[in-house]
Amino acid sequence: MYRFDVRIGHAGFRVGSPWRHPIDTLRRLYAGYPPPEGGGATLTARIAPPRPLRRWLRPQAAIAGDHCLPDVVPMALRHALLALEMAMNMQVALGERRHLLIHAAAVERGGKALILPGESGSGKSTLAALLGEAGWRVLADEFVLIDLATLRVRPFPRPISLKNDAIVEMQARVADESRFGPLLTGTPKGALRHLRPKADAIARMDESAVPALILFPAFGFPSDSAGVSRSELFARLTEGSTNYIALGQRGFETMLRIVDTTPAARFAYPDSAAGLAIVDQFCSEIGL
Amino acid sequence: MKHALPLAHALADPISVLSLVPGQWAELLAIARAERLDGSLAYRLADLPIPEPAARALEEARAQAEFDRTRLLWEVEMARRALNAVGIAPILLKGSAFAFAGLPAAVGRSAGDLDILIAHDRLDAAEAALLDAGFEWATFDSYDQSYYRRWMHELPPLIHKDRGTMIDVHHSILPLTARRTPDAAALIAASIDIAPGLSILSPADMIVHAACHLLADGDLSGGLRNLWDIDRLLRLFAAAPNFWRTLGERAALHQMREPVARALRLAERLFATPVELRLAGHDRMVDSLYIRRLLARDGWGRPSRPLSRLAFYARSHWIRMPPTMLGRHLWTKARRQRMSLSRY
Amino acid sequence: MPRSRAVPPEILRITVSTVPPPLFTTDFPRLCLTREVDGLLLVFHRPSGATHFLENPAPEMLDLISGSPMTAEDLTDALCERFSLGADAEARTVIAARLAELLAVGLVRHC
Amino acid sequence: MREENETGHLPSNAQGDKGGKAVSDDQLASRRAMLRIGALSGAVVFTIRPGVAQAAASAIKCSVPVPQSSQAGKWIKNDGSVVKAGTKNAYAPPDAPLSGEDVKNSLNYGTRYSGYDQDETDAFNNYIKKLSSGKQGYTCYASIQSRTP
Repeated sequence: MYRFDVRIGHAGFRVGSPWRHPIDTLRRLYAGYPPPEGGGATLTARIAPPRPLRRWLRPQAAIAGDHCLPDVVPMALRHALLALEMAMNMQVALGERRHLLIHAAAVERGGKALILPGESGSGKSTLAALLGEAGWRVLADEFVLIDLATLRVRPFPRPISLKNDAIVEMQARVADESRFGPLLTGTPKGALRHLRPKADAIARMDESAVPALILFPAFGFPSDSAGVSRSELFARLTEGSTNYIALGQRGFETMLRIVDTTPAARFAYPDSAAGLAIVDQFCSEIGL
Repeated sequence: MKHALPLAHALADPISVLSLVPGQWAELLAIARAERLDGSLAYRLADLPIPEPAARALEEARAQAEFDRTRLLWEVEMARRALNAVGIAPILLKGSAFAFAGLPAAVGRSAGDLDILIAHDRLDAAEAALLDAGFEWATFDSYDQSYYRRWMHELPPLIHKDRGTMIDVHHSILPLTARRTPDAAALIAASIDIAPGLSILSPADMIVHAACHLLADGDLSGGLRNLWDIDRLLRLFAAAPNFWRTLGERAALHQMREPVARALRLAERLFATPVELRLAGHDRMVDSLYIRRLLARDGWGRPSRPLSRLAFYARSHWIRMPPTMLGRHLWTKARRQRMSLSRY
Repeated sequence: MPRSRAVPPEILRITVSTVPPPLFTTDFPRLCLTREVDGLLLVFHRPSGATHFLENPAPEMLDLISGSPMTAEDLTDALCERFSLGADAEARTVIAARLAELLAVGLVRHC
Repeated sequence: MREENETGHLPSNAQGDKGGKAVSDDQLASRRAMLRIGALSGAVVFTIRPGVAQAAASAIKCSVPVPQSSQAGKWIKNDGSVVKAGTKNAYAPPDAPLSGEDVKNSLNYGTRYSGYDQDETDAFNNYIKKLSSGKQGYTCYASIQSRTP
């Protein structure tokens, strides 16, 4: 078993693979991340051949670890990096019980967090990546963690997974080639490439932020925006949360406080420049 | 860690974790999670000075166990409402019985499905009531359906269409094809009312059922957790007068003397459970094979010892079916697997 | 079987009508956390751990039977009276359907 | 979306008017509507179920009014344009805003809106596809379309 230990925010991972290459790739992608606190990881994420033969012959990587879902389709070994990332995601999505998870990206400025929820294709990752190069600190890509006690956003700055057109766009904006992972083509999500957040986002991964604004992006449409009602906000945030139900009453109370205290809106945007402009406009309106 | 012995030690003797080095916590947690004993472990270690990251992981395991408990008790309540309406008072089995009765085996126990036992002649009524209450068949395969109905000790599993939870309705505690035939009517007759419209098995029968579940019905996967249940139950029940004598009588009645004896010996060896030696009998050479299989889990949480696993898998079929029937069953399963593969 | 054939239909009807209609009761609001949001009632139900949005008239129905258990018929009457509406057959059908929804999620139960 | 759709819901402690005040048929009808008596379709309990697509909760999601609230009384022609009531090949608009979830299913899978036939559904969808920025329901439509089905 090849192994790489890493800390991302509050989570200490032990990542394992029977193949060497995926671990080497992962280690390069996570260059600059600290090791787990006190030297001890508490979450195991790994990949494994679905059958012994698949280690060598048309090799495939199945997602495994402490927490996993049954019947996840294994991937071709050339997509092992994606499989490892998904295995790490799975540990958080299914195991996290100290923070409320919101399916969203988030960025921070001046101690205040802008939360961008959305399903894949909404453009949330791309926007977070763009904002991360434009004076904001990337807090999270896939999972925004809300501390149940303080209601603050706990950074979980994983590399952002860029898809399809967003890859070229970010390559043009990020000069440091070493921040990119390898280009993966033909994945279930199309072309995919990871972008490590700026060093500052990693160095400050223990600095939490106050949720200040929630914006639901919709990419690929002429610019517009509209309010989001409290009931819809509650429904959408819980719908995308993998641990809301498991947190029981604490989850309900935390979600209610977020919904009560955080302004929310949705907006449509045709391209990155327009998206950034709308975000700026919203932020200046609420003094963010 | 090459096997799950450190987990067994941690459960039986929590102080043993104080000698772990930081890097070993990930291994212990991975093994515990894979064996679905992380919640139980978390409660056992609750008061110990443990490194901060591991302590937080255990806190999360306790939160998860608390959620599991709520969900399971709610399933009990919804099943009670559905079945009481048609005059059936279900007998809770395994985790739901432990949780509802507040038995020590419930502490931190991760909840799976709801298992209940009802009289064979009320099966149709129970099935209709549960379907009416929103449960649906988990399997539509006609071979599975007819196989269950003809040979198994339970209805095909039902899943609730909204809650996504599963209920297993038993009318006995071993398949009808198995070598041993526990007395289902006696289980029901000796059951104890615990709340209006709900019962649990008597203490001795509960141990017989746990031994049955561990040794007479399946390939020992999840066996460590089943054995831990037995340890927790015995430590409580053993204090009652005449418990061991009653256990011996009930084990004999249900043709389960040998599995109960083995379960006692295995619990004693792994968890130092206090057991009555006369009932447990002398150690057998073959016990070591069971121990080996129960601990077949490496520090990455992976199943290990493939040969031991295979042997117990083969045994599980052997003890559940006569040979000609086993052949027919495996043949149908294999053919079906090939058919589904050819679709891709 | 021969016995049931011997029973005249009138008697059967009487037998049926003497079975008391079921009474409904609820944990609400005792075991619930509630909050009004945009005219809907958001309910966290502790025993099930489930969160529900309730639309009218579900909160009013729960409110009425939380006082004392009621039959579907009495509940319809009480609800319609509260809103000065006639309790007609349609109202009974709709309230019965709403009760079924509340029974399905466990907020209401037979007692 | 509730805020676009302010058909005042009664607070849960609302009392009906006691006393002998005369109540008009319209008021009675609207009260019946508020209580959803006379509307057997749909549900009054929406249970939060994370992680699964849930059409049931559509009532609390965004919605698309057809046509704009400023165009009350107008009909929708089969090509989606908003026309005078009674125009040939045009249909009366839906009574209530269409839920985002229903719109998504109709656009992606061709399902019909409950209570409307295929021609009406097509006309409403053509109207929705023509929505441009600044129109009511537009961002809802955009958020639906930008999500991969």
